[in-house]
Amino acid sequence: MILVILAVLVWCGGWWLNSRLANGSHAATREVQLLVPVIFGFTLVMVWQLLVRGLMVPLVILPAPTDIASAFGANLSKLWEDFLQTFVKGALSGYVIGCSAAFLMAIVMDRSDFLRRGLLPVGNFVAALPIVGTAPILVMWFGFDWHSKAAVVVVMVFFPVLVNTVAGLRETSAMQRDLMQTYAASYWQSFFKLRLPAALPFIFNGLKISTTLALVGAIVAEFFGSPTVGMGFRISTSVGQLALDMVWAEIVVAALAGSLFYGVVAMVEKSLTFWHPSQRR
Amino acid sequence: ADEVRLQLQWVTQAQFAGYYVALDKGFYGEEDLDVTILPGGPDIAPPQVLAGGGADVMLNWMPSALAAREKGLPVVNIAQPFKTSGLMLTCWKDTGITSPADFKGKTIGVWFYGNEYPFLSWMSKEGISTDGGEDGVTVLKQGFNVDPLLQRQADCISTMTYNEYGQVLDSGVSEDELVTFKYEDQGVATLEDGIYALEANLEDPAFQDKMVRFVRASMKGWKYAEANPSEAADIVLDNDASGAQTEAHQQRMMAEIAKLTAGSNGSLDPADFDRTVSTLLGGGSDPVITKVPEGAWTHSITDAALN
Amino acid sequence: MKTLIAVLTVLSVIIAFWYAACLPMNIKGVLTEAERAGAEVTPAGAKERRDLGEFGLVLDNSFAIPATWAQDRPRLPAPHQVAQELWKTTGAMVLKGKMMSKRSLFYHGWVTLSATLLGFAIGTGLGILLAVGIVHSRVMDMSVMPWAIVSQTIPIIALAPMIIVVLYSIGVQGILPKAIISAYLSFFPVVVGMVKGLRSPDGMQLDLLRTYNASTNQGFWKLRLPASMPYLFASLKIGIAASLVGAIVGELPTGAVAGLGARLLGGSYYGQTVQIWSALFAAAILAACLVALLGLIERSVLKRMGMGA
Amino acid sequence: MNIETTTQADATKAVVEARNLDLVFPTNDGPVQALKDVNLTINKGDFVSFIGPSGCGKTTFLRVMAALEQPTGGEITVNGMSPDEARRQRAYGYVFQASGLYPWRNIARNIKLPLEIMGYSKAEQDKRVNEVLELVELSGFGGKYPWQLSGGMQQRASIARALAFDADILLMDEPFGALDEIVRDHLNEQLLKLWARTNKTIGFVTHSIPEAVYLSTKIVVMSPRPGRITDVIESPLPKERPLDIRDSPEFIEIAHRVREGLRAGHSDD
Amino acid sequence: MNIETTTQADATKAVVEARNLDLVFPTNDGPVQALKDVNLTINKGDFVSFIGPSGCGKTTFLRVMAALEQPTGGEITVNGMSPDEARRQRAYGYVFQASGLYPWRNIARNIKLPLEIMGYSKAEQDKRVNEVLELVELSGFGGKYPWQLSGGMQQRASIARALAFDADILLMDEPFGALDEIVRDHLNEQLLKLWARTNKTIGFVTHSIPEAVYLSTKIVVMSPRPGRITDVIESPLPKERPLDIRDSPEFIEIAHRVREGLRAGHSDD
Ligand SMILES: Nc1ncnc2c1ncn2[C@@H]1O[C@H](COP(=O)(O)OP(=O)(O)OP(=O)(O)O)[C@@H](O)[C@H]1O
Ligand SMILES: Nc1ncnc2c1ncn2[C@@H]1O[C@H](COP(=O)(O)OP(=O)(O)OP(=O)(O)O)[C@@H](O)[C@H]1O
Ligand SMILES: Cc1ncc(C[n+]2csc(CCO)c2C)c(N)n1
Ligand SMILES: [Mg+2]
Ligand SMILES: [Mg+2]
Repeated sequence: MILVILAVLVWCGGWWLNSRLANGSHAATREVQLLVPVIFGFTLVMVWQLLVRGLMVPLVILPAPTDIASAFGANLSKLWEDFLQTFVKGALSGYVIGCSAAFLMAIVMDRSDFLRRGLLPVGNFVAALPIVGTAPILVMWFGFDWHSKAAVVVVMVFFPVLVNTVAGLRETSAMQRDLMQTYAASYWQSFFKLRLPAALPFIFNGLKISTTLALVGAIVAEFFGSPTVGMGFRISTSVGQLALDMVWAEIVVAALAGSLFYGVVAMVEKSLTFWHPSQRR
Repeated sequence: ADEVRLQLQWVTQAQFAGYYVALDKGFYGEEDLDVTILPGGPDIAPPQVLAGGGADVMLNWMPSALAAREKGLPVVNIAQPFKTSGLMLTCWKDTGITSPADFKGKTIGVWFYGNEYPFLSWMSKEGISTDGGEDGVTVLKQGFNVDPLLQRQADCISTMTYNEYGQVLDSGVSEDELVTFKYEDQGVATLEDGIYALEANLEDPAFQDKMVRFVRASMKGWKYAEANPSEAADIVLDNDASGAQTEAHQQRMMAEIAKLTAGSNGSLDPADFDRTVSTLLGGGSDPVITKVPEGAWTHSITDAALN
Repeated sequence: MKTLIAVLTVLSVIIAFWYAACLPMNIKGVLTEAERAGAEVTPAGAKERRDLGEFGLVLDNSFAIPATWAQDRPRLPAPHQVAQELWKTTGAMVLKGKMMSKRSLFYHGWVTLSATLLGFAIGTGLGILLAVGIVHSRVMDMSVMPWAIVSQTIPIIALAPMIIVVLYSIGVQGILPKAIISAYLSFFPVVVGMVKGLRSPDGMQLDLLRTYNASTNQGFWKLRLPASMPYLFASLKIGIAASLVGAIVGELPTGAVAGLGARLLGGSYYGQTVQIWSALFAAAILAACLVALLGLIERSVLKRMGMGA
Repeated sequence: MNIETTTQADATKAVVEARNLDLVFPTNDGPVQALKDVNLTINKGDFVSFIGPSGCGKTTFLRVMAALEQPTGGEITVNGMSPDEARRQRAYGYVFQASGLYPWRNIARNIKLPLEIMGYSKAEQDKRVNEVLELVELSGFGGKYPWQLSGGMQQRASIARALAFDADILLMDEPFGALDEIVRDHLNEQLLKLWARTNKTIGFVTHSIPEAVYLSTKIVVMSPRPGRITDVIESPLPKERPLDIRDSPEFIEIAHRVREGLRAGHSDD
Repeated sequence: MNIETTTQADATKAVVEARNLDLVFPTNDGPVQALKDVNLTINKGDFVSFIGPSGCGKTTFLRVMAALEQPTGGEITVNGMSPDEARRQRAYGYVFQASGLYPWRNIARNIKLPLEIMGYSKAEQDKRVNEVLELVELSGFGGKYPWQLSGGMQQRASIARALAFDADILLMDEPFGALDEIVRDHLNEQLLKLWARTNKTIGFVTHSIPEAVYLSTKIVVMSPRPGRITDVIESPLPKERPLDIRDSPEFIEIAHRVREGLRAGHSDD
């Protein structure tokens, strides 16, 4: 009971500290902007720990953060192998293939109004397919190793990138296009000098959404068959053994990898679209 | 009536016919029980449901139940309607496999979720590594269908005599194209489909009494199903909410299941338990249980139920 | 009209390609079956064919081509097989008066839909609330937003069984656990879109209200909320599709009893590819209908607000 | 409302009093001094024009008066209180440099916006909307949405919005910038009439010298970097001003003085 | 390039010839006649101003000349060929009504844009950028991004962009709209000098009567709905024009005639 009360206190304390920081005079500095979410996360983890211990939640339902941390520490090499298999081989390769394919497709659709009209509705329809369903099919087609995981990722990221890129390539204002007309610029000249830069904010929107989809897709696909390594494999088998601390350790890896991936893409975005109003301050 | 929630470990099928029969025929009602049967699936770990209070009893394979026990969830086997194991490996004959020694260099699909331990134990008994390569087997985590075999992504896959094996045959493969290895015959069988409850609950006499009545009615259901397999299959079909099961398949499954339950009156044979434990402890590195479990089963319920 | 022709053309190309793809995809299975039935197949023996190219096999055994579109459990079912299965489990059921039978996709679709809608309502409500909080409170903006992103990097399918068990243990069951998973997937697009939308009024529009000395409340109802409408609808469309995926994922750990997810999984257990594909298409059609419905609502709302140019 | 203060302000007639006003914007590449040492008194009923090169701080000064910007130094009072207090008493009507109509409201409802916020009754709202629509010659367009109107009509609608409620002080930031000469002349006349009738105090930013001279009782010439006031010209023109007053020698003389002041500001660059 | 045609055009000196030009925009609520029966000849070296109320078709006519819009009736030739052929020979420099700089390029690289497209060498590009930046008094701002400049500076940068390459025909759509009088006067002078030096043909849209009269050899007055030419005034002013020419009687007379033409157009409404 004391622990539960403590949890409430920790929560209030964290919130109070953050209010002070966020509304204080240094709120705009980089350190504070990093510190605030970190404090929030830390508070969350503390509350979790205290509640799990205080309410004596069994390990097989929800492990405490300390349990997860020790499972994490004890299985570093396993986690690393799983990470390589699922993230590097499955998610990353699928992401690269899917995004490039979507990009090329977007250019084709951009060049042909007919294809764009025809493909966009179909694309939107296909994008609505629940991947959970495509995963068993793709595992059946592409085998148990990472190829099928990459295929699932390709399917998942393709449409968000395609739709955003197509929308982005049409984002130029009439005046900007007319300017190119008066220069009698060729298609590729106006593509590289006008439409691509103007489309970048949109393309990155798609790329950012896709980062989270990629990892989740690769993990989910492993539930439907995999070699004996991989984050999804480990999660599903550990659930069977009720080794929930290990499950959560993998989830932590997933969250770390996913957030890092997102962060990297967001940073590239920032450096390439610094000129866009949403990036200016 | 007393409420009992039973967590199955798979979707509604004839594997669980005894319980559906007991429900349908009113055997539970006769014992003044109000039983709810909760279907399972690959995403459901019955021990977890039990721990969360979502069910009062569960069906489980013993490896998984013992693992839960070691993880700090004290579940106890209170009855064991299944005497023999239905687990086996099914291989293409044209791969040249005739005995376990031929597994070297082959790809084998195995169910995980705790079911891999009998397999690992078997392989270590045979002296075959499970890390792939020339002298070992390549292990795949098999999903819950027989595609890997049919698509020839694997040379052998795990099947249950009553379910997946039938599916392989259903897809047009004839029995003489296949070679099978029953875990039972290889001496690595583990107990399947036992009834488990939480140790703490069993200390409560009222709960004990409820379980006695539950086991009694369930066994009555099982024996009825054995005697009337065709009717039992129909009852199962009526209870399948997903509408995915077919009549023919359930009929055959019931026939096979009857063979597995035949030798049991519901009471656990301690010798079977000991064999299961030794198989699990012989699983080589990274075993699912590390020591012989204490108090993992009790006869008190079955003794009372079957007088 | 132009769009219709374009879509039809693209569709027919896709379908033609699909039929063509059935040949290499299914040829091996077809040949094995044919061989069992006693036909002459080159080369003989499934094992010999295992590592051969599919296209070569198709050429060498052209008699087997029609069979690649008529297999019982094909690797890739032909379009008409999927269409037939869809009809059998929808229209035909209605004609038989068994619309809500367990073998009807209307029944399973409804099970999924109800969880989707409830989850969507929860997710949207939560998303909007969070967005309002984020826009009006710096603390929430700085602390919640990064974690909302992190939350989406967690594979929900791994958490789903645990969520269900945990909810179970506190007495929540039935449709609600599924709806919560579906809400988990749909709240994020709504937060992101709504934050963008609520922040879309420019400095001048905000300053105008300041000169009127409008309260925060008035600013919200008269400026921020109407300005956010186009953004809201854009993200609602993404959100409802995500909700549907969530409801399907949520069906798996509830025993895959009923719903489109159960059909998918059931099809997968028994190798019924045609059933998987028809359930997939049913889900996509359902999603498309929901999105279209939202589009209609959007049109009429924006029109009533005078933004439907 | 604070009747006492208002009366007192009426007595002294000083509506706006700025003393040594400074305003520095902190930006990424160092601070920008938008206003430096600005001193200005605006009396009740004045029509004050601000003129000066782009970026000299005209908009900024208007915003400071309306409490939309906080000065970093000096003092400013409006009706004897701080601009923010005056804002809370709803003393301002503000016309922004761009029209800023809400696209989801039609013209009539755009004009009603401030009335709703200030809690006017429904009947009163309708009455006032009709009045101001007539004033800016947009009667009959109340039901149209902003994007159905030309740029000039939108500007007029936004002026109507600022006139619909009884603000003592009207601040207008280049309201007629997007209009052609003929329409502009017409609206200039209308504005003068309104001002004469209501005795509002008006602050008016423009780039056009003739417009400034034609409209104002007081012309404030500003120069940039840092923004400061270089000249304040009290106009000797009578309150009644027909359009052809623009050919009178006084007019031309004032215009000349303004132009000289502007030129001086430019050469500072 | 098609040297023969160019020479021929030079001989007759008619750069633009429009005959009975019609342009109808099909819109949702019925067709809009933007240009009706427009006849106009522009000779080599002319400075033609277009003036008229908002929406009368000035921009549309400029766009037709630049082949950005297709007339629905009548004929137009540029340098003896169709506007589209002329466009492909890169005959045009166009300054749009809004500055239209690309936000992802800094000012210097914005000005380089046409040079890159037309394949100028790196060294030549740098040289020209410096020249035109000086011309519009933006030296030193080449490295800044558009949003870091005030509206007026952006306008000047877009003018510089159109001047950087050797287009025969310069089309400018209200280029000085956002500038104050002083800067405007200065740029007017600069533009006249450039025009005198290079003998370009210039089409220029403005709302300001004095500006039109000061700059042009030919003033085209237009009236709306449907957009048509109501008056074409050949200016008798000499090519050399000091700023104070604006006080000369000829100037005032032309201005008067333009104003009358405009007023007539307005009363049509
Ligand atoms: N929010 C801001 N942040 C930083 N600098 C600003 C900001 N607002 C204005 N400035 C700077 O302050 C100075 C004065 O700007 P202001 O808008 O008052 O000019 P102005 O006289 O209204 O010009 P214009 O005629 O172009 O409207 C300019 O140099 C401008 O760049
Ligand atoms: N793309 C278009 N579609 C439909 N109507 C148009 C289009 N472009 C212009 N118009 C209409 O054609 C007419 C002439 O427009 P134009 O832009 O040429 O006017 P303008 O003389 O340049 O006006 P301003 O001084 O406001 O720039 C207007 O009535 C306008 O509404
Ligand atoms: C979570 C979980 N999934 C599957 C099994 C193994 N299993 C038990 S019954 C059955 C179906 C046979 O047709 C299978 C595969 C398990 N023990 N636990
Ligand atoms: Mg300004
Ligand atoms: Mg125009």
